[in-house]
Amino acid sequence: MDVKKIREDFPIFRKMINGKRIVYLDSTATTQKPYQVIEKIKEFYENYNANVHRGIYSLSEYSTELYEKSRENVAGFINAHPEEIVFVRNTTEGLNLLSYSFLWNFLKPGDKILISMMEHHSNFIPWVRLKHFNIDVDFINITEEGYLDLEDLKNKLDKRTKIVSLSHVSNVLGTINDVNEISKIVHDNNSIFVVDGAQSVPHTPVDVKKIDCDFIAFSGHKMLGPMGIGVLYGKYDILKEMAPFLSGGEMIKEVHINNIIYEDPPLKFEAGTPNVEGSLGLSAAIDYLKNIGMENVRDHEKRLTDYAFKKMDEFDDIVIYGPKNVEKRGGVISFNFNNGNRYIEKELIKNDIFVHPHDVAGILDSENIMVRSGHHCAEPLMDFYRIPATTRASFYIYNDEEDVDILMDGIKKVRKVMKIG
Amino acid sequence: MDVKKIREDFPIFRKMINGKRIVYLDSTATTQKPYQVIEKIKEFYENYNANVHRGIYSLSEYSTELYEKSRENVAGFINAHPEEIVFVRNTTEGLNLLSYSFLWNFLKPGDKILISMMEHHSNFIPWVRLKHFNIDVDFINITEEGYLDLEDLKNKLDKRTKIVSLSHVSNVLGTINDVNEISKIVHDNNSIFVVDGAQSVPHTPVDVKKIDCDFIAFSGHKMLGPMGIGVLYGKYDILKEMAPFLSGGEMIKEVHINNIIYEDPPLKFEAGTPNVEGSLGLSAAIDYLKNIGMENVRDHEKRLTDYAFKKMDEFDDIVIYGPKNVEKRGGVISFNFNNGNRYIEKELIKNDIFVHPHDVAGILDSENIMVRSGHHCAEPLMDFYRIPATTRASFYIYNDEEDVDILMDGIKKVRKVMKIG
Amino acid sequence: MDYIISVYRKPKNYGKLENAHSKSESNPFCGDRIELFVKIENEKISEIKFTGEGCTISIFSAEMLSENFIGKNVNEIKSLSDEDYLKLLPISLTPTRQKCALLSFRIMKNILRDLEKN
Amino acid sequence: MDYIISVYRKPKNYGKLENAHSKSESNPFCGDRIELFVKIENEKISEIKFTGEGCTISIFSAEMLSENFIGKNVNEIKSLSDEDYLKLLPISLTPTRQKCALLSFRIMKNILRDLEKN
Ligand SMILES: Cc1ncc(COP(=O)(O)O)c(C=O)c1O
Ligand SMILES: Cc1ncc(COP(=O)(O)O)c(C=O)c1O
Ligand code: FES
Ligand code: FES
Repeated sequence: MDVKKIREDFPIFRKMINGKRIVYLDSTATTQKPYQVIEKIKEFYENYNANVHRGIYSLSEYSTELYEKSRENVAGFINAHPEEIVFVRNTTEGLNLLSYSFLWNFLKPGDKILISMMEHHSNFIPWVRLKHFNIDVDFINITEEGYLDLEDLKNKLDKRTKIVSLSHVSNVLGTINDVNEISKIVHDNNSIFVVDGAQSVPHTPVDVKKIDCDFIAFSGHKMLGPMGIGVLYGKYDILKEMAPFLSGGEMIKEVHINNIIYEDPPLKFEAGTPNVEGSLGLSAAIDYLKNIGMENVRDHEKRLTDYAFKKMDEFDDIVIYGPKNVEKRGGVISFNFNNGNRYIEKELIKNDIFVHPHDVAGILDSENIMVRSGHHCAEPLMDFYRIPATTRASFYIYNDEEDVDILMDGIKKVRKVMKIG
Repeated sequence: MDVKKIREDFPIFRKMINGKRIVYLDSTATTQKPYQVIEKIKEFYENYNANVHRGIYSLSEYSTELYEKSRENVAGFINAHPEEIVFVRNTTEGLNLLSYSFLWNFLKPGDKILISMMEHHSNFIPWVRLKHFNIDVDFINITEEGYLDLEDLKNKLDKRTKIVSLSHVSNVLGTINDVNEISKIVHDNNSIFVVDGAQSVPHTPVDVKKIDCDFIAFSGHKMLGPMGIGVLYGKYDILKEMAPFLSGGEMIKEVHINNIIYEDPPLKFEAGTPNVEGSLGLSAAIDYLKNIGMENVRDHEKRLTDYAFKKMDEFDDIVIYGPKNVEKRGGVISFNFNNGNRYIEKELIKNDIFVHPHDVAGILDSENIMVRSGHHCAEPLMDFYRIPATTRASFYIYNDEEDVDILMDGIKKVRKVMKIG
Repeated sequence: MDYIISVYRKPKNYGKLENAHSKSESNPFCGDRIELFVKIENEKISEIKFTGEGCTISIFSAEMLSENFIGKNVNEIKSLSDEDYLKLLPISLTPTRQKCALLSFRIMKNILRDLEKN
Repeated sequence: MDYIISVYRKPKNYGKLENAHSKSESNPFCGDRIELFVKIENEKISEIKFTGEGCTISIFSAEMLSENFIGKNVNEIKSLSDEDYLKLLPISLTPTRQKCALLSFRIMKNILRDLEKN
């Protein structure tokens, strides 16, 4: 993989701040965009913009065709059928769609939902909120190293368990959960298996048939696509039975005062004017990724993670969260300066061991190194490790060993400025 | 207003199909985009793209600033406070947000909601669906000419009526509802007044303080902005009391297993990665409109409508729906060929009077004239007039008298091809 | 075009049939509805009529269908794909208008499918 | 920067006060929490201490606040705006880090506001 050449496709990397290039290590939050995606958006608005569906004139017909072609492209990318692809705004909306729709005609008081301690808030709050309707939510434990505890999953699965919703790849720990195995366990219990694919679909080949998950949600902006577009995949037979979520224009066959007939999936779930621009941008992003090959993306990130791990070994007071085994984790590295301890003592400022992640990020930023610091929308996980926050560096196709080296220099600077070690 | 010059700002109008320019008369469905909006999107992705909120590095700080500046711009445009501006995908999502949030902690079985016969499906289905929870929905009548029947509103308002939700401007009839007056009536009854502003905010000055509405929803793509961004304005004191709708990242202060503390409005209602691109595009669109002046936009459309009315008078078998008085209607003209009758007899093909709107649109399209045909997501209104559909031409700042003239020639062609009149 | 309009204004097979297989379906795109009446003798279509409302294309297509299919073998019709059917029509259509044209063909197919099931 | 870090590592006024007005608040941006203890005599600040956890900026700011405000008149502090306060600090900050710096100032203001109410 020729990262230098890939970087040339991304206009933002031409930018210099204080004479230095940007080292962008926050793709877990959102990715940068290649010109192929940016130009596709421009091209659409300059040539084909029109509202889709039910328009008889040529622009509208073409716009509809582009929108549905994007859907096909997305479907192919994860080995689904186009009718199983619902366009949403982002992963968060996809998961909320499920929680609301299930509440409408599937969940009953006393039913149980299982999630885990490593979930992003977006796969946490929508389910926990259902407690308001007397639906139980339980949390699958994780091990100290950051693996999902499969025994705990098995113990907590019971007759009441209607849904199990888990992240494929953790956005903090990098852990790759064994969704193929989990899918079998969950289905043996006749529960529905929802996958939060926000951190997997962009980074590794995902085949919904192989996983045999019932749903998977992901965000366009985390895979080179524009903001404002995301995807919810669902098995057609289940989508068909589900209650609509948002309602309004486009998602109906007929509307009368006393009778509303909804469209079939996926339109049933796409109320109002859709984001055609977003779908096209996402489709262009998928083309870009397919061109590289998702196996190569995964290999590249594995290699970089391995390289970074070796470099970081140098500093024995740094603790890295999540699996040590690069086969079982993605290119997300959360760490703290804390004498190598995962758990952090209170009264932090009383020692010269800990550095607040926001200070780490602030100092790295002064070197144009962009990492994220904070709870990464995974506060329950922070609670588990009894930490206020971590610093997180994450990799994508435009990062290379040089970026890791620059990060290491940045970390040295942090140590110097903060006078630790 | 110099329409020729305005048109130069819109790249799509440079396009020629069969050597002819596009006459775009479907801005009610979605508007075209000036280069100022398109370039803003490009500029963002090429220079500032990053996830907002909680990012410490400069790109993220800047992206957050841009996002919040957009919010301020939107707020100023309708005379609201920035904290009262919730970014959503479109009008449809804004109205669904309300119906779901109210269901969560405000509406009780037996409560009543009032909407009208002229509502778009997006301001119809989300409310009607609440019948499932034993919430009543009643429909305010309209007059034959297409005005809202205010006496009927007063009669139907009662103690049980918690919400009245009405369109400001009808997307079929063009009717401008007297929201200032309605607001008083509704508030005298202590009900909440929701305005569907999808067709007003883009076309006429809107001041939420003057209207004194509790909520107004509108879509960016209908006012020169990109797809995938819309706005829900709400009075802060009410927003503050409301239950969140979507939940997940960004909309919380704290999340623990047994305790979730939500953000204050507007963030409370913006779960997941927001569409920063969309907010910027919308803000650029607002700048464009402010530069023209919303009073001028309104005057221009009034003049065009008046001009079109006079021209269409020529054909006495054409019936136009909605108010005749251009002071009381927007630039949306729905019509049918039907001997001047609003109501249409069945067995249409048995006469040479009626032309199916889809045929009208199809023939006009062959002349590059883009109008919409169908039920315009207002089937209950079609039922009211006992018609299957209408043809609809709608105006915006890039349309002029020449467009109307071309439309008239197109209509002549329709008559010739279809051998009517 | 003139031809299409004249067919549309005076479709020969517009009307109902007694004691025929019939089915009514609507085009989800626009809500227009057509009802098809089909008589079959010895696996051959002996008569077709239709009623309903729709645009020029849908009525034209229904008329063409009835004119073309009378006398045809049931299996022959079953083996036709949407594309095959569209090729029978003397016009080229955008995707949306194809739906108009395919409305009567879909009803025809569904009538034959129902018969097979029983 | 060195100065900030050295203040951060050994803030002089870190600690608690008995019989003082106190308040604890967190920075919504990060969840970091600081508790401020303030003693007032004759409308003048006589003592300030603080505890809690936070980033360099927040602790540095809390220390600066306590050093600067002791001896000041209550009304003088009340009249300071956020911008005024930020100017007192010997660093320039991005909007997010301004929130860190303003945490202790906000708590101070809220303590004074509460006193006014009672
Ligand atoms: C009056 C009215 N309300 C609501 C909508 C729905 O807007 P959107 O599809 O952008 O959600 C429309 C759009 O056609 C409209 O005209
Ligand atoms: C694992 C995981 N799930 C869900 C989300 C939410 O994604 P979005 O903000 O695009 O909805 C994220 C994004 O950070 C994530 O990493
Ligand atoms: S528009 Fe209804 S069938 Fe053609
Ligand atoms: S990062 Fe928490 S106060 Fe600065």
